[in-house]
Amino acid sequence: MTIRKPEDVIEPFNFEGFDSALLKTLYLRMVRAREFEEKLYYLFLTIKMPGTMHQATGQEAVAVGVASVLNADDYVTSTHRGHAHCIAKDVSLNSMMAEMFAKRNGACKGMGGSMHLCDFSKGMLGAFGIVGAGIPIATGAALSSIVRGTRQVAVSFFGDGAINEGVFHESLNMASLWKLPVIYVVENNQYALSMPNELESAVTDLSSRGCSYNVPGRTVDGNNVLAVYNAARQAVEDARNGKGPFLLECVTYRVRGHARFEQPNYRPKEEEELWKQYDPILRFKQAATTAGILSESDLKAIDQQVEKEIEDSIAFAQSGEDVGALDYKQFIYSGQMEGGVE
Amino acid sequence: MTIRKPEDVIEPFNFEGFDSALLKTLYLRMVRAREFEEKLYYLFLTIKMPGTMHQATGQEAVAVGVASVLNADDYVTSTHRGHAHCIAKDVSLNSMMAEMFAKRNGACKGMGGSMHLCDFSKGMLGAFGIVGAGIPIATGAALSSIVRGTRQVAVSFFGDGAINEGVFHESLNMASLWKLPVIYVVENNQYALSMPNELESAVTDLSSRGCSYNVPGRTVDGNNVLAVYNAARQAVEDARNGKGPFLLECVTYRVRGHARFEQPNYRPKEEEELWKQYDPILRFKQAATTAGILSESDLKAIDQQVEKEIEDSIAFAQSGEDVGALDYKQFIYSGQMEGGVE
Amino acid sequence: MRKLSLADAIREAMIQEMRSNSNVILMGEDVGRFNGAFHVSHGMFEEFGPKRVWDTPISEAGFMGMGIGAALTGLRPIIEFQYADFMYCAMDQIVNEAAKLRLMSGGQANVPLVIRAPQGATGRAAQHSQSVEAYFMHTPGMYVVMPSTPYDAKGLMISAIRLNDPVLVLEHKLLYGAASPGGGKALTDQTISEIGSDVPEDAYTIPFGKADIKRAGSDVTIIATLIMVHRALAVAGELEKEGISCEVIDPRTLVPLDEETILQSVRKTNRVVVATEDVERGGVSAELTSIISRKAFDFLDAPVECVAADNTPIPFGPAAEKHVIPQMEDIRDAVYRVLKD
Amino acid sequence: MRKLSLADAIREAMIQEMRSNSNVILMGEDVGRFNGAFHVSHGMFEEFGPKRVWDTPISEAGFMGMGIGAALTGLRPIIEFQYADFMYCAMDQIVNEAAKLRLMSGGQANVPLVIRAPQGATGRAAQHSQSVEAYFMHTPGMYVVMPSTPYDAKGLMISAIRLNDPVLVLEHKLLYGAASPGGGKALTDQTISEIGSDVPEDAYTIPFGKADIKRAGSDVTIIATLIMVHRALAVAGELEKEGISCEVIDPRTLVPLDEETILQSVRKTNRVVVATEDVERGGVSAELTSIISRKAFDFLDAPVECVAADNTPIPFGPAAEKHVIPQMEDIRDAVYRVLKD
Ligand SMILES: Cc1ncc(C[n+]2csc(CCOP(=O)(O)OP(=O)(O)O)c2C)c(N)n1
Ligand SMILES: Cc1ncc(C[n+]2csc(CCOP(=O)(O)OP(=O)(O)O)c2C)c(N)n1
Ligand SMILES: [Mg+2]
Ligand SMILES: [Mg+2]
Repeated sequence: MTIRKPEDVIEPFNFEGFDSALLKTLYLRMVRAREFEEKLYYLFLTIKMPGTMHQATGQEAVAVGVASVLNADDYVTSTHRGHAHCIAKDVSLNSMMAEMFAKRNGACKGMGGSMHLCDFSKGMLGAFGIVGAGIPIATGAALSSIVRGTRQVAVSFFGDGAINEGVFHESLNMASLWKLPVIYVVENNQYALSMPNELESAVTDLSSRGCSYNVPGRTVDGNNVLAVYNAARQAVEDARNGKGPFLLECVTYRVRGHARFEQPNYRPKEEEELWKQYDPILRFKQAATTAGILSESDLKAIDQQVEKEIEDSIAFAQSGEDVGALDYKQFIYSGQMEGGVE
Repeated sequence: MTIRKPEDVIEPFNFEGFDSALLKTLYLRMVRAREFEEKLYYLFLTIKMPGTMHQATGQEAVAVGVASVLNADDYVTSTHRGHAHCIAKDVSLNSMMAEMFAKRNGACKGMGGSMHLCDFSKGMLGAFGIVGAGIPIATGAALSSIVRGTRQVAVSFFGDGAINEGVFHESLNMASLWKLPVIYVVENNQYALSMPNELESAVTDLSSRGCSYNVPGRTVDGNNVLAVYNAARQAVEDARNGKGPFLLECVTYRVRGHARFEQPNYRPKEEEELWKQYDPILRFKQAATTAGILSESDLKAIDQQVEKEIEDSIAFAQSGEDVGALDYKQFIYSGQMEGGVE
Repeated sequence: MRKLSLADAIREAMIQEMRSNSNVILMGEDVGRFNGAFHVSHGMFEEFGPKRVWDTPISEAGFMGMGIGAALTGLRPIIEFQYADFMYCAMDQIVNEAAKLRLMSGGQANVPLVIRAPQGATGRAAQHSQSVEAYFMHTPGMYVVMPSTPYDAKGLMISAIRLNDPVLVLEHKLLYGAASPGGGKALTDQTISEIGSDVPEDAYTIPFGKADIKRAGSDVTIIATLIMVHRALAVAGELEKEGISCEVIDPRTLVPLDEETILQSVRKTNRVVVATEDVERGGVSAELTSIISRKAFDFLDAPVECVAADNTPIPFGPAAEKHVIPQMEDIRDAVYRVLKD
Repeated sequence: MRKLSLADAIREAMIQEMRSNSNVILMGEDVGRFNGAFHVSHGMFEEFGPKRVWDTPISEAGFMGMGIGAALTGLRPIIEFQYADFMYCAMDQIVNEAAKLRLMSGGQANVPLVIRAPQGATGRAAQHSQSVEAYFMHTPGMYVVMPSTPYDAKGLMISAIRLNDPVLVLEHKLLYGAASPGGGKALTDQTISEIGSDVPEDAYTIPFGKADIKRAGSDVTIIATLIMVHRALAVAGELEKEGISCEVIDPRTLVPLDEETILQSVRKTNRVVVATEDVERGGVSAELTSIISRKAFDFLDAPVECVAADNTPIPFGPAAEKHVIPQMEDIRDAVYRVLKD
């Protein structure tokens, strides 16, 4: 099995059960994620930006479809390619943009940057720069939910490359043993840096890889936000009701290079061009307008809203103070005991 | 699924294809392993022995059945419970016993002890004290065989507890991707220290756990040396012919405590007593004599030979010099460049 | 007061905190039904049940990461590694995640996590004998605690559980003490002195970063951790008869380190021996020597003497292990050397 | 002679050894078809093919262990970690197996293994910026090599490949140099001086344990590694104008360490600055300070000055990273301080 073609994966849009408010939210989040990153791409090209970034362009339906079924206090762990997950979990664009600029008003006070974005008030426990590292951490958040009896669910997003890290195996076994409420979402964008699926994974049907731990799984069209949403909703509902973990594979495609400026010359241009035609935002737009559920002007209004949000976020970021040389000192240790001073 | 009962696992003895010379060898190796450890048990009780040891009493058919299909230059990695694997791979009792006594004439010059027994001249790359550590190392030995074009096969022995270490997952994926000649032998003695299978593994049918990597597997009666031998022979032949890795589960039972003197009070005495009745040596003896393939006197001769070998090994060990305080200094680095002096 | 073994003291600290705070949980291999490989968690599974005491599979990176996830979301996990040597299996989660999350998140992440691990050489060769403190002392974002007595162990453990940062508590196998209900499981070193085994019943904390002067003296300062504290005290007792007065300081926490107490002593005695069980090169003794040599430069009458393990994986043979690991005579000789000029 | 970048020099070393010895292989993430994340292995997959250059899945512990198994059975693997930070994922295999196998087996195990990893802070925050040498300096059984120039890099790399022991070669990302065919992939620091970029075409070895005096001087000894060598040289150049003569020593290998060259210099200058990028507490600077303070006790006119990273995970914000990582002014100030009294 080589790189999957869109026609092997796509599912038709089925609007049953989606009202227009929800559809607008899904669209809004996808566009936010897209425009946030495209703006960053432009910024990295034109001004001196600190650090690096990995774009999820073309993959937005995965983050948005999954996170949109979660409660505000459900948990998410993310990856080096984490902007879309944050945005889908309603982390503010302002704080994210300011973090990209390494400003004090950034989400992580300028201490983490793109690869460590998080917002604990939104249940976003962190983008992890170590591939796979978030998998056991999300699993632990699910265990915590069980111990505290809160019925919260945890979601771990990770890539097709990350699935070959040992912690995936260890985590799924424990989650299954203890029926933890955790959804493992493997965002299969078909490449791990330069490595196509079939060179990295002996079994490329990634949703079946819970078989070793009795974790059920399912593969969905990751460029169809409704398909992702429905699959995630079922998995989350089951997990919340004590049925244990689930492995959801969302097949998508990494349209850009691995990281800022990286040219993916290890794959055919035609493949890229083909997949671009199955862009998740494009498809959603077409389906929703064709079905007459959302109007061009609905979408346009959202586009404009997002455009303004992004501009505002840049203004917010630029108004922030640069991280100071000594800022970091306050964040190394809390030095505090529970409930107050030591 | 709880602890497996013998009757769920046992396979009848089928002597087809085994001549009496081979049968004698199998018996000899099993008895050697048994008596070596039982003697050690006695020694640990009666004299001051250094270190500790983990007995494979009752599990000898696994080590012997598998290792007996290997060529002398095939590779084996073992575990903390490694005496039987060494003996099955023809490591000398003398050198092993001397190692247990921490003597200079020991297999590892008294530097390793029970948990690090090895003999590179026999392809025994090491018992590893870190659970699971030998799994990728055997996989690398198989890769090496491919690169050098030697058609050697590697076998990794490990326990039902070790299967939950991340390196199991990482190794099987790579072995399958690259069709490496490696056999993963999970010696399922049903406990990892105090933990019975069903508390440690979400899927207790351990031979099926290659499913995530497209590694075929099979479960056999691990207390039937012929069943183990036949299954291993097929797997090794396939691997040698380029068909890739195999996962062989041998179900057996850890008759003794986890380590020297440990009392397994976390499991019912009846369970132990029941399994003792299915002792692999006992069963082999009964079957072979009943079938008239080996005579009582054949077996007796071997028993006597082993008794003498063990006594000799103790004499050998006791004749060795104790490890000196500074011996270790010569083993930290080679400091040598390939092919000679730096 | 009651005499408790160090294992008992740690257990009592864990139990008291688990009783008073339902967010405290214990996870690790065989910590539950089996009571722990060294019986430190004896009776805890029975009292708290499987939702508070988690018997894990052999998946160190996995359960370490789960401990972090649990800590981030309101629990206060205690993670036991069966031997400190196995921490390397979870090194990424400890070093890259647990220790760095607070900073990377700009202070959002709270990581109230205790890692407990028994260490020290006891005849079990290279993979079951290591002293790992230097690796973690060099890992900013976590605390490193080394209790040498039952009294210290209880107070430091309670502090560790209550702190909102990752804390590594390293326990020396030979200090667990025979009074533990594990009986024969708990190992004991013959040279262990008796100090500090009186342990108050109520919960109490010992602040991090406060060294303890285990014995006052005036001629030489011996800084020691874990079992070396006891060896140093034994040596000090002997040397007293020869008219040599040793001050024995136990930093108790390596991170944070109580530099002031150490430097004060050095300014008084002008001579220092550092005794630790970890490997010398790049080890704790080097760090302490560096601090003292730089910050008490004008007060040293002789070079600091490092007594630490030789730079080798720990060999199996008893005579070799004994040579590699510092013994009383090594400390005594170092004191003689440091007093020579 | 040809000028090569450091990346080019390392590649040339690997290629020459792979041509002359069919047992040498390269493994790691994206090292093959992609030519390596920093293009260090450019063209090697094309030349040697998939049986010699292995593109691995993201399974650090797994492929590290496989490298060990390959080394034990006749190959001489070079294992690349994409960033040194990811070595923690394979820490057990490195520390408990690779480094200990020779000793545990009583000398039977031959472990001819090279681990290569790029390190150093380049604006990528806490998980892509670390300097890991101290962890491995503290791990007996392996060598630790830090090449600061293309000339050193080629010679040390060839020695590393030919040695029958595990060798860790740490490469600083900012030293790879723009001449690499990776073009924009290779990062360069503006302060890098030009020394040593002349690299002989033929294969040559540089013995381990021989420090290199990168600049001779008489007033103060600066011991530096990797990029700090270049910062120290730049500082030395400036200070010369003020009449201060700095000797800059690059140990090149931390294990084994050339104590003699270092101590000789200290006996001459009587003043020492140590400059390394790793975290100060328990770091390489502490080890060097300890050795010098003990073994050149009578020759020091001032305390050793440690210039090292602050004790923190590396923060993202550029001003903060710059403050944490030693810069030229930090080295210069340390020289002034050490010359003060
Ligand atoms: C432990 C670890 N190994 C390697 C890397 C380097 N790295 C960063 S992203 C990446 C590819 C990840 O692929 P995948 O999981 O499919 O995620 P994607 O980039 O496709 O979103 C690699 C190799 C890392 N960050 N962490
Ligand atoms: C990485 C690691 N974790 C934990 C241990 C402690 N330990 C040694 S043996 C063992 C149980 C192993 O169980 P299994 O793999 O089933 O092997 P068995 O003892 O049954 O032969 C444990 C937990 C270890 N040695 N290494
Ligand atoms: Mg991917
Ligand atoms: Mg077992």
